[in-house]
Amino acid sequence: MNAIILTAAWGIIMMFGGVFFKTKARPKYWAVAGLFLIFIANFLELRSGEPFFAIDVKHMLSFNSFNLTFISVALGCTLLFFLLSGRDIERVGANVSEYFALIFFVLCGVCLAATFNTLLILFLGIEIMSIPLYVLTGSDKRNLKSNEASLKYFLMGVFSTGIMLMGIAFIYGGNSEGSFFINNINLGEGRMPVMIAIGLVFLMIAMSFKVSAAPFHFWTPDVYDGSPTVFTSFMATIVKIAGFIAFIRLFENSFGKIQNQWQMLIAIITAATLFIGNLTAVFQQSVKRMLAYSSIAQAGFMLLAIFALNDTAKEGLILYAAAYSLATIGLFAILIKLYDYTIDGFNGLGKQQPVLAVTATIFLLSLTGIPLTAGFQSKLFMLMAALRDGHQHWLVLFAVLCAAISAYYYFKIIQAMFFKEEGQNIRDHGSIAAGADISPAFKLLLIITAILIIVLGLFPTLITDWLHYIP
Amino acid sequence: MLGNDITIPHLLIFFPLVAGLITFFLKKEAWVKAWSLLTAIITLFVSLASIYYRNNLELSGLTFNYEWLKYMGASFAVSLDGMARLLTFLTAFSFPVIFIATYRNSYKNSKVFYGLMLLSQAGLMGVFLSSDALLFYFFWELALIPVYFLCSRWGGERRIPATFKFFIYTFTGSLLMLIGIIYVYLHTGATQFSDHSFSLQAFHSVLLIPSQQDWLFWLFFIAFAVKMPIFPFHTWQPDIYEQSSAAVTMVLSGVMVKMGLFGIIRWLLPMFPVAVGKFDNVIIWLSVTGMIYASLIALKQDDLKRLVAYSSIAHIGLMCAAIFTTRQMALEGVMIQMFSHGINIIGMWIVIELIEKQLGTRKISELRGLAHKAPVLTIMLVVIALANIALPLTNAFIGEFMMFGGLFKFNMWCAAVAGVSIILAAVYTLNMVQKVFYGEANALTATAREISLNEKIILSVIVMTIFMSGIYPQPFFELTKDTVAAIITKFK
Amino acid sequence: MPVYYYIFLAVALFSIGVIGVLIRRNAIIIFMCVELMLNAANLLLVAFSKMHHQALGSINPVSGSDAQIFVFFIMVVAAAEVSVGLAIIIMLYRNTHSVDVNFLNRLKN
Amino acid sequence: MNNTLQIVWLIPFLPLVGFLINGLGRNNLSKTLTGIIGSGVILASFLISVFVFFSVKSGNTHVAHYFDFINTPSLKVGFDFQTDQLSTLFLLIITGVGFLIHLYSTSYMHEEKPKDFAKYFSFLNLFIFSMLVLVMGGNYIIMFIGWEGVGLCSYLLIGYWFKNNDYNNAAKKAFIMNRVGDLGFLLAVFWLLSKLGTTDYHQVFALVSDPQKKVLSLFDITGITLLLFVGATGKSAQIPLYTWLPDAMAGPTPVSALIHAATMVTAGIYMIARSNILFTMAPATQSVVAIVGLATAILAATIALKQHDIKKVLAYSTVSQLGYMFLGLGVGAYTGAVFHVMTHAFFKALLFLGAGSVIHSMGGEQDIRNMGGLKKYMSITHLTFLLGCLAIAGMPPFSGFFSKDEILAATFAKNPVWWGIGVLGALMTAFYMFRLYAMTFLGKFRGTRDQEHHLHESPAAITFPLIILAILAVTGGWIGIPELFMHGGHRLEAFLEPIFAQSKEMAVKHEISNASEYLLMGISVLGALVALLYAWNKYSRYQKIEGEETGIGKVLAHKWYIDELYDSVIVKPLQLVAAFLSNVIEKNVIDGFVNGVGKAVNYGSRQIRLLQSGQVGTYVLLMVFGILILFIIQLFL
Amino acid sequence: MSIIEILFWFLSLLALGSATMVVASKSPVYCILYLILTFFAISGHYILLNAQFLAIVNIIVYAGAIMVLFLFVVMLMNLNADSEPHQKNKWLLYMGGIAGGSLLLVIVAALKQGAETGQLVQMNSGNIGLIKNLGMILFTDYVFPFEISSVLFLSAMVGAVVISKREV
Repeated sequence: MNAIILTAAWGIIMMFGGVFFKTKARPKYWAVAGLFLIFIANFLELRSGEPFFAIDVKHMLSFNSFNLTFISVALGCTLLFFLLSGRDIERVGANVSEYFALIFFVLCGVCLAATFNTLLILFLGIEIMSIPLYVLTGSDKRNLKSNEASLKYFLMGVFSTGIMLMGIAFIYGGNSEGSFFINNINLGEGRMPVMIAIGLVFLMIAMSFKVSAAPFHFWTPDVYDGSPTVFTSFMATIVKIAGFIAFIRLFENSFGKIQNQWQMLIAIITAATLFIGNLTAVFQQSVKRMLAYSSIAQAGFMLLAIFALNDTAKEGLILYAAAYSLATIGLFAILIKLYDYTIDGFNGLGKQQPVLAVTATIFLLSLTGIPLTAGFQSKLFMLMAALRDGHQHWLVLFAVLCAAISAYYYFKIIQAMFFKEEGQNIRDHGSIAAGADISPAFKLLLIITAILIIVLGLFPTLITDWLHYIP
Repeated sequence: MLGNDITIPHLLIFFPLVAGLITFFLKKEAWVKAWSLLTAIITLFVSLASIYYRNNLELSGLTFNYEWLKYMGASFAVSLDGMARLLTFLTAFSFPVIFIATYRNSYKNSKVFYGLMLLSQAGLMGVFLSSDALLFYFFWELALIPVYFLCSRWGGERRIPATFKFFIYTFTGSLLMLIGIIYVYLHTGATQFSDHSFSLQAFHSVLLIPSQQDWLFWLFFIAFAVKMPIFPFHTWQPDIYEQSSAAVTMVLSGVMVKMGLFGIIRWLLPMFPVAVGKFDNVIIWLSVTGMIYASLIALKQDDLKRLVAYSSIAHIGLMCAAIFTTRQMALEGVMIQMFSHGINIIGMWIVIELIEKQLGTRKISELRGLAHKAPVLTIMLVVIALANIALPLTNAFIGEFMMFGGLFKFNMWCAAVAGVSIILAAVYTLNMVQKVFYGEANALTATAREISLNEKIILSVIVMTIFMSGIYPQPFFELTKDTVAAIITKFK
Repeated sequence: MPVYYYIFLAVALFSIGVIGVLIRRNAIIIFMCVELMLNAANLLLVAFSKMHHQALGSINPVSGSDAQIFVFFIMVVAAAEVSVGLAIIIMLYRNTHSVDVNFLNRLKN
Repeated sequence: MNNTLQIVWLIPFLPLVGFLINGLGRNNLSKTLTGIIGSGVILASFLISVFVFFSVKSGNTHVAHYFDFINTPSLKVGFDFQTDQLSTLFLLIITGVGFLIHLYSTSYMHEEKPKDFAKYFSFLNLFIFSMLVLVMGGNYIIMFIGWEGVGLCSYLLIGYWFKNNDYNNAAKKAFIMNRVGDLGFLLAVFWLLSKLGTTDYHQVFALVSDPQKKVLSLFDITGITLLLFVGATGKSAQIPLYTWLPDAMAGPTPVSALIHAATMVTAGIYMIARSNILFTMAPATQSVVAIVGLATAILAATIALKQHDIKKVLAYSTVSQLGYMFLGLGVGAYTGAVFHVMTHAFFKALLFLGAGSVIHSMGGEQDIRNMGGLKKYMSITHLTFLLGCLAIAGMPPFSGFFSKDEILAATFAKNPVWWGIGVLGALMTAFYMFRLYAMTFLGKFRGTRDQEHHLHESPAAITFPLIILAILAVTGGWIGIPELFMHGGHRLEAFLEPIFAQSKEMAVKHEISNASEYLLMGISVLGALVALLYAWNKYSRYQKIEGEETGIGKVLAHKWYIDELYDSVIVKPLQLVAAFLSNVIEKNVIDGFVNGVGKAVNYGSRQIRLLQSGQVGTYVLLMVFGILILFIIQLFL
Repeated sequence: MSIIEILFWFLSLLALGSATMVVASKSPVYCILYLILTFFAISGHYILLNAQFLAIVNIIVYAGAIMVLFLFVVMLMNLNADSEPHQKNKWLLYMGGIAGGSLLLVIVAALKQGAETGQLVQMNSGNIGLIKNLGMILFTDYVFPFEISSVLFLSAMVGAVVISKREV
C-alpha cells in the first residue's frame, strides 16, 4: 500500500517539480531521495505488515510477503537504475523531471500489477505501466528510430490491450459467480467451461505479450532497440519482471487448480521463447539489440516458473527478477557510456576501462548462469522448480541447451573486451562516447552491483527467505 | 563466517584463492612470480600435511561441514578421503613444478596470469574436496572459468576459437550434469531443515528406479566424458593443448582432465550402480576404440603438442575403461595412474616447452639430432617417454598393468584389443624420440644448447618421482585403499 | 434473448477490428480498428453483466453491475490511450510527413 | 630368512651400481676407469654367482623376499629373487660370458670418445642388471621387469651410434617387435592372475599341477602357454617375429655377441623352461612350439646359406639355433634345450667375438666376399673361430654335438619326420658355417691394398676372451654326456633334475633303443661332416663373381622377402588407416559434427531473424497465427 | 418477432456493416464517420440492454470526444482517399482476412460446444445500468480504482505534454 500511494504522490511531486527545478541535475536527486524513502516505507510494511495508510480497498489489492518482497526488489533495482543511469536520463531530452514523473507512475503501475486482486486492477495497473512507457520510448523526439519504436509499441500495445479485455470479458461471462475477483472464479468440475477456456487463452496471450514471450515478442527487439538506451534498460528489467509477477499471480490464484489443463500451452510458449530468443541473439551485431533478444531468452527461463507454479518457482522468480535486473541494468549502464554499440565497440575495453570491463564480465557471467553469480542460483531454482513439477522433462533439457547457446553470445562480448584489438574508429574516438563521463562514483556503483550479484550468488536466501517471512 | 576452526581442506581451497586475488593487485612481475611460487609451495606443504595426518584418528581436521543453504539442504561440506588426498596432492605438486619450469617465461600483465592460475588451482582443489553436490558443481564451473581466460588471453593465433569451442563444449556438458544433479536431489530424502539434501551421503544412498538411472547416467557421463575427454568427445583437446600457453596446457592435461575421472569415481559409480552395470560394456568398448583411434592418429601427428595430446587421450581412455570394469585391481590401478599420468604428461610438456623456447618450433619434421646438443634433455625426455609407454619400474607401468589386469578380468578380448595400443604407443613415442633427438643435427638444431640448471633440477625431480613411484608404489595404494574399497562394496 | 447472439456479435466486431489492424497501413485507422476491438469487449461485458443479473439478480440486486463499471473504466483508459496515441502519431507525422506504418522499417532483424 | 642366499640381491645390484656410476659420471671418468668399473662389477657378480652356484649345488634353493612391490587386496607381488638350479645356471652364463664380453669391449670400443665409451658401458651394465632380474625374478611380474628391461637395453645398444638413421630404425624395429611379444606375455600373466590370483612361480605351479582341483581348464592352459610362447617368439626371434634380430646386428659386435647371441635371445627359452609344467600340461602348445622352432631353424638356416655379411650369417645361425632350442622345449627335452642354451652361449659368443676381431682388423669391413686368407694374419682368431665352427656344426666331441644330439634324439622319439628336418637343418648349419669360415680365413685375400697391410692380430683384451670361450666351446658339452656313452655322465641333467621332475613324470615316455640312438647320431654327424667338407673345399677357392644371384638363390639372398611382406601387409596398411583416420574421420566426421552444430546455430540464427521484418502488419499477423494455434491446441486438442 | 428482436437484428447488422466499412473504405474521414455510426449502433444495444449510463457515456465520450479528436487529427494532416496508403502487399491482405476470419470461426466453433452460452440476457429491464446505482457502486466499492485511474490520466497528460511539446 505504502509503495502505491507514495509512488503516485511522488510522481506528482516530480511532475510539478519540472516548474521549480532550476538546474537539470536537481530532479535526479529528488527522484533518488524519494525513491529511497519509498523503498524504506515499503520495507517497513514488509517487516511490520502494517501500511501507513489504512485505506479500505474492498479486497481489490492483496498484500503478502511475496508481493511486498517483489516490490522491494523492483524498487531497489529502480533505485540502482537511477543511481547508475540518472546522468543519462538527463541527456535524453529537456523534460527531465517529467521523465522521472513518468517513471514513478510506471512504478505505481508495477506495484498495482504486483498486488492486484481483481482483473480490473490488473487491467488498470498494466495500463498505468504501459502508457508512460509509450511516451518514454518516444521521448527522443528528434530520433526517427525512437519515434518508430514508440508508435510500434503503442499500436501493438493497444492491440494486446484489446485481446486482454476480450479475455477478461470471457472470463467474466464464464464465471458463474459473476465477479472479477481472481480467486473467486468458478472453474467448474473436470474440464473447464469453454468461455473460461477462451478467456484464459486470451489472457495468457496478453500476458505473454507483456513479458515478450514468443510468438508475441515481436515488438520487443524493435522497441528496445529504438528507444533511448536508459529507458530500454528500465523497460527490459523492472517492467518486464512486473509483468511476470502479474502473470504468475493471475494464473496461480485463478487457474492454479486446473494447471494441468493449460500447462501444455505454457510449455509450448516457453520452448518457443527460449528457442527464438537465444537463436536470434546469436547473430546480432548491435549489443543493444542483442540484449533485447537476450531479455527474451531470459524471459523464456522465467516462464519456467509459470510452467511449474510451485513454491520453488515463486522463490526462483523473485530471485531471477533480482539477478536478471541487476545484471541487465549494470550492463546497460555500461553500454550507454560506449561510443559504439556494436560488439566491436567493446574491443579492447579491458585495457581502456578495466573496471567497466571486469564488472561487465561479472554481469555477463551472471546472465549466462555461471556459479558464484546470482544468475546461476536463479537458473538453478527455475530448473529445480520445473523438475519438481514432474511433467515435460524435455522442456528442462531444452532450456538447458538454450542456456548453452546463450553462453555463445554472452561470451562473444567478453572476448571482445579482453582478447580483441581495438578497431580503427575506436582508436580514434576511444571506447567511451563523447558526452559520457566515467566518474569514480559510477565505477564504485558498478562494483557494488557486481558484489551484490556475487553475494546473491552465494546466499540467495537473503531474498528468498523473505517469502516465508511472517510479520 | 566459515566456521570457527580453519581446517586443512579450507587451507587447500582458500589459500590459493585468497593469494590469487591478492596477486591481481601486485605491481612488479618479479614479485608476482615469487609470490605465486611461494603460495604454490606452501599449498604443497599443506597437502603433504594432509597426507601425513591421514592416520591419526581425529578426522575433524580433515572434514568440515557448514550449513550453507540450510533450507535447500546444501552445505559447504569438504572432506579429504584417500582419493581426494591423492588428487589434491597432485594439484599441489603440479603447480610449483609448473611455476618453476616456466619461471623464465614472461607474460603480458603477468599478475593476471598468475592470479588466474592460482584461482584455477583453488577451483580444482574445491572439485576434489567438496562432498556436496551443489558445491561440487560450483567448483566444477569455477575451475573452468579461469582456464577459459588463461587460454584465450595467452597462446597461439587460433587460441580464441579453440578456447571458445572448449568452453561451450564443456559448459554444455556441465549443464546437462546440473539437470542430473537437480533430479537426483529431488529424489533424496529429507533432512532436519530441508525436504531434500545435496550431501554426498544423500546422493550415494538415493534410490532410483533403473529407468531413471539410465538417462541420469548419461547426463552425468557426458559431462565427465567431455572433460576427460574420451572418444568421441575429444576434438576440443588437441586444439586447446596446441594453442594455449605451456603452463596452462600443463594444468589442463596434468590435473584438469582428472576432474572427469574423479567425477565418475566419486559421483557416477556410487549413484547409478544399475545403469553402470547396464552400460559398462558400451562405455568400455567406446574407450577402447578411443584408445586405438587416438593412438593411430598420434602416429600421424607432426606437432609435438598434438602428439602428446592424442597419446593422452589414449591413456585417459584406458583409465575410463578401467573404472567401468569396477574391478578392484583396475580401480587401484586407476588411482595410481591418475597421479602418474599427471606427472608424466607435465614432464612431457616441460620438455616440449624447452624445445620450443629454444628453437621456436614444435614440428617433428623440423627437428633432428638434438641429442648431440642437449644430452641431458634427451635423457630426461627418453625417461619420461618410456614412462609414457609404461615401461616397468616407471610409475605408469604399475597403473597400466593393474588396469589391464582388471580389464582382462572384465573381458579378455577387450584387454587384448586395448593391448594393441601399447604397441602403437611404443611406435609413435619411439618415432618421436628418434626423429627429434637422434640422427645428425640440422641447421636449426645446431643452434640448440643444453638446458639450464633449474630446468635440469625440475626435470630430475619429475624423473625421480617417476622412478620412486614406479619402484615403490605402495604408499599410493595405502592412501587410496579406503576409497577403492568403498566403491567395490557398491558393486559386490 | 440468448447471450450467444451478443457473443457472436461481439466476436464478429472484434474479428473485424483484427482484420482492420492486419490489412490497413494508416496508423490512425489501425488505431481506430483497435478502438473497435475495445468496443466489442465493452458490448460483450455489458451483455454478460445483464446475463449475470438475469441469473443472480434475485440473490444479489447489484449483481452484474461491476461489469458495467468495468466498461466505464475501459472507456477511461481508452480516452487516455487516445490522447497519448494521437500525440505519438502526430510527432511521427511531424518528422516523416507520413502515417504509413510500412515506412516504419528502420528497426528490423 | 637368514639364508646365505639372501645376498643374491648383490648380483644384480652391482651391475646397477656400475650403470649409475658410468652413466652419471660419464663426463668425468677416464676410459680406463670406466672399463675397470664396467667389467669389475660384472666380475664381482660372477664370483658371487659362482658362490651361489655351489651353495645351490649343495641342494640349497631359496626365494628371497625383499619388499612388497605391489601389495593390494587384489594383487600381491613381492619383489622376490628365486635362486634355484635353473636360475643359477643362467646366472653363471650371463655373468661369465658377460664379463668376458665386457673385457673384450674395453679394447674393441677404444676408439670411442670417453663420454660415449662410458655410455656404452653403462648401457651394457644396465643390460646385465635387467637380464639378471629376468632370470632371478621370483614371479612373472619381476621377470617381466627384466624382460622389458633387456628389450630396452638392446634398443639403446642397437641404436648406440644414433647418428645413423638405419641403426635407429633397426633399434626401433627390435623394440617394437619385442613389444608385440611382450603383449602376449602380459596377457598370459593377466590370464594367470585372473584365474589363480597370483604370479609366484611356486604357487602357480603348485596350483596348476595339483591333480585334485583343476583350477585351469585345458583351454586356459593352452591359451596361457600360447600367449607365453608369443612372448618368447618376440624375445627369442622365432617365426613370425624373428626379423628384428638380423637387423639388430647394427649394434657394436660385442653387443651382438652378448645380447643377440648369448643371453637375451635365450630369455624366451628360460621362460618356457621355467614354466615347463604349464607347457607339459598343454600338449597342443608343445607341438606348436616344436613346429615353430623347427620351421624357424630351417628357414633361418636356408637364409644363412646366401648371406655375405659375416654378422648376418651368424645372426641367422643364431635364429636357427634358437629354433633348435624351441624344438627341444617342444618335444619336452627341457634339459636339452637349456643345455643347448649354454653351449650355444659359448660358441656363438666366441664366433661373434671372433667375427668382431676380424671386422676390427678389416677396418669395419663386414662383407666376407672381400675377405679370405686371413688365417696367416690372425692365427688366434682363426683357430678359435674354427673351434667355434666345429662346435656349432655338431662335431663330436665339441660341445654343440652333445646338446644338439640330445634335442634331436628327443625329437626322434616324438616324431621321426621332425627329426629328419632337424637333421637337414644341422647339415645346412655345418655347410654355411664352413662356407663362412672358408671364405673368411682360407683362400687368398680379396680386400683392398690398405686393408691388407692394415691386417693384424687383435690385442690381448680381445684374444683372451676368445681363448677362454674357445676352451668352453670345446669342453662345455662334457657336463652332459649321454647315458649310453657314460653312465651318470649327464651331470647337468642331474643338476637340473628338481626343476623338470614334475614335467618328466607327467610327460609320456618314449624310450628309444641304444642301437637306434647310435644310428641317429651317426647319420647326423656324418651328414654334417660331408656338408662341412663340401663347403670347405668349395669356398676355400672362392672367387668374387659379380652379378645378382638367380632363382632360389635370389629368394634366399633376399631372406624369402619376409621383410617386404611384413612391410606391405602390416606397416603400409597401418599407415594408411592412420592417415585416413586423422585426415578424414577426425577432421571431417567427428570435429565436423561438432563444428557443424555451431554452424547450424549460426545459420538458424541468420534465418530466424528474418521473421523480425520490421513491419507491424507482419508482426500482428504472426501474433494472430500464434493466437490461432494456441486456441486450436487448447480448445480442440 | 418482438420489437426488441427487430431492433436487435437491425442494430447488429448496422454495427457489423458499418464496422466492415471502417475497414473497407478508402478515405480516413469516411472511416471515422463509419466508426461513429458503429458506436451509435453499440450504444443502441446498450439501451436495449437498459444500460443507459453506458449508452450515454459511449455517445458522449467515444462518439463525441474521442472520434472528434480523431477527426481533428485527420483534418490537421489533411489525409484523404488519394493520400491514403493502400495495402500493396496483396499477400498480407488475404492472409489478414483469412487470419481474422479463422479467429472468428475458431471461437464460434468453440462456443458451439459450450452449454452455458444458452443463458438468457435480461433485456430492457433491470436497473443496474441506471446512473444512480452505478454511481453508488462507483463511489463506494470502486472508489479505489477510480482514484487510481487519476494516476492514469496524469501520466497520459504528462506524456502528451512531453511528446508534443516543441523542444527549444
